[in-house]
Amino acid sequence: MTATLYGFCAAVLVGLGLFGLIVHPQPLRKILAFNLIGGGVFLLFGAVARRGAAAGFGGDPVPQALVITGLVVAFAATALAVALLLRLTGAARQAGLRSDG
Amino acid sequence: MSFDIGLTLLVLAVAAWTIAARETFVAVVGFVAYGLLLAFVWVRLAAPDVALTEAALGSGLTGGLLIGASSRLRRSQSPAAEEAPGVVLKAAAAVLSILVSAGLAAIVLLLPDPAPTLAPQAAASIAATGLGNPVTAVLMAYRAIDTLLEIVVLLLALVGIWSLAPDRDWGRRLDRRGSTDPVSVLTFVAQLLVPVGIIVGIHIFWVGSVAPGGEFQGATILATMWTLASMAGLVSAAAVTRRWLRLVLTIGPAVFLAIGLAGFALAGAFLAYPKSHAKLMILVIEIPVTLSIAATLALLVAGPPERARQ
Amino acid sequence: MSLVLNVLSVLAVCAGAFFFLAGTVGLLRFPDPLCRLHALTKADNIGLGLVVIGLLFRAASPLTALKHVGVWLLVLLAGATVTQLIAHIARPSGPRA
Amino acid sequence: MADFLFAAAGFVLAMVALGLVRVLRGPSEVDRIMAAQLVGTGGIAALLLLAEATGSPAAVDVALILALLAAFVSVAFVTASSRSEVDGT
Repeated sequence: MTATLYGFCAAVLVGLGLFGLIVHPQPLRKILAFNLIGGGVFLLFGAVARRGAAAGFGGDPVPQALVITGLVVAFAATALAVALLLRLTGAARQAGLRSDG
Repeated sequence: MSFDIGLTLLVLAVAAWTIAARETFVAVVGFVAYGLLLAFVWVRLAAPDVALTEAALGSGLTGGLLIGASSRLRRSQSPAAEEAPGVVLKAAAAVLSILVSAGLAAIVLLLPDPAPTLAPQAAASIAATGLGNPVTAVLMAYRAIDTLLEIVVLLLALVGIWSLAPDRDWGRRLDRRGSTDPVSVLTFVAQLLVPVGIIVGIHIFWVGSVAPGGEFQGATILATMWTLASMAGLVSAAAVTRRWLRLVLTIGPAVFLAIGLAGFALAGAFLAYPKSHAKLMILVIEIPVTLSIAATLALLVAGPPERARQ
Repeated sequence: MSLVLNVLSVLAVCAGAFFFLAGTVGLLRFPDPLCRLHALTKADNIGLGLVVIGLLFRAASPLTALKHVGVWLLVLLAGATVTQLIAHIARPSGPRA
Repeated sequence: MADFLFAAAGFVLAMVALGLVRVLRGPSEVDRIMAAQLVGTGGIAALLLLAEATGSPAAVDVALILALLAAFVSVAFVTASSRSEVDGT
């Protein structure tokens, strides 16, 4: 029951993130929205893991381990995206406005 | 149950507001709160290991990264780049998002009832390794190859970030949030927190073999402490060309790979551990891996080397 | 004996919850940022402290108790320093000497 | 007793939700960051209560991490904004 509830939560989160990803013009907001989608997908994994509780564990440890690696990789991807974005705006500023670097 | 319903509504409200907020900074603060609430959700879903990871990453490094980025972008944002999408596009996006959500919700409802589970196999790998924490057993034994590849992915992301540095800045010291801040309270808090944080990080890493915790959580805390120390100007940033830095970054995957290859000789398969020494070998892998992950995460936050901004 | 401990625990947790209520009300109702900072520190330090004390009456092991106290001390440290840092920004002229 | 602790956790979490309104309304960035700090503290208290109510000791570790990192985001905010002052507008 708890798993189903949070499964619904995950479904709505993915929808919200998708909406933000399409609608927002600023790249940083797109990165945030993408992370929201990621959170929803991880939560879906969590719901599935909770349903798979067996062998004396509160949840299936395999999806849980996948989510842990996923969280760290999602962070790395976010950091890469932010670095790209900052470099891009830096280059745009130097090209467009007068350079005061 | 009502607690869970309230928590769900809270998570959704914060997420909606992260999307709807007009200012980027507000959205970033909302996203940090969202990470905190997700840690709650993971506790409720009986996934304490994930809750630890989410708490360490979501309320620490991710928040710092995004706040830094939003404050730098605000100074250099050209208003022309912000054309709002039309009503038609918004409506289409809303319809698409609702369809996707409905589809996922239907999938959640239609999940097979005796839920398929890999827990018995994971339990078997616990027995084989002598570890007490099923998630660590999965990460280090049952699906060790995923973990190895993930660490390589982290390094690749770092290489990607470093490759963004202009040629003239390569080899300079990383411009961390320098010690230009004269407010000495910052130095004080960093001096107190960093040692405590290192102890907590090592503790979380160490209990990972028997209780929730492990190398990712511990490494994230260590990386946050490093970032905090450099934000306060306690440690000076290293140039990315330094040999010791490269060594710390690569020693984890190198040891992991070496022991994995040794598995062919010792136990007959890649990443297989000999039965008698499984726990010891996992520990031998985990220590350098933790150091490497911590260094990689901290450098990911630091970004590409660039000139000091004066 | 355990009844007394339970009662003490309930009292302390209730008092802590009250301080969180007070802090939140202050955060919402007080007129300017520095007043709100004041409300915030009350909630931080006393509310959490009382909750921790309440839970200490029920602590299963010394390590758990130590962790609870550690959590409180860390939050005290963070609250004391961060509010000061933030107050520097909230008041553009900086602190009065 | 567990029910009481559960209810207390829910109450503190509700206070956190109200505090989020301040993050929403602002008006200044300082208000937002401060409210985020309160959200963190309330979250820590709720987690400790939840850990005791449901008997999951790992939640105490989660609270410990949150307490350790409570200062981090605010420090990042302060350094970022003092940097933007140094850089000039």
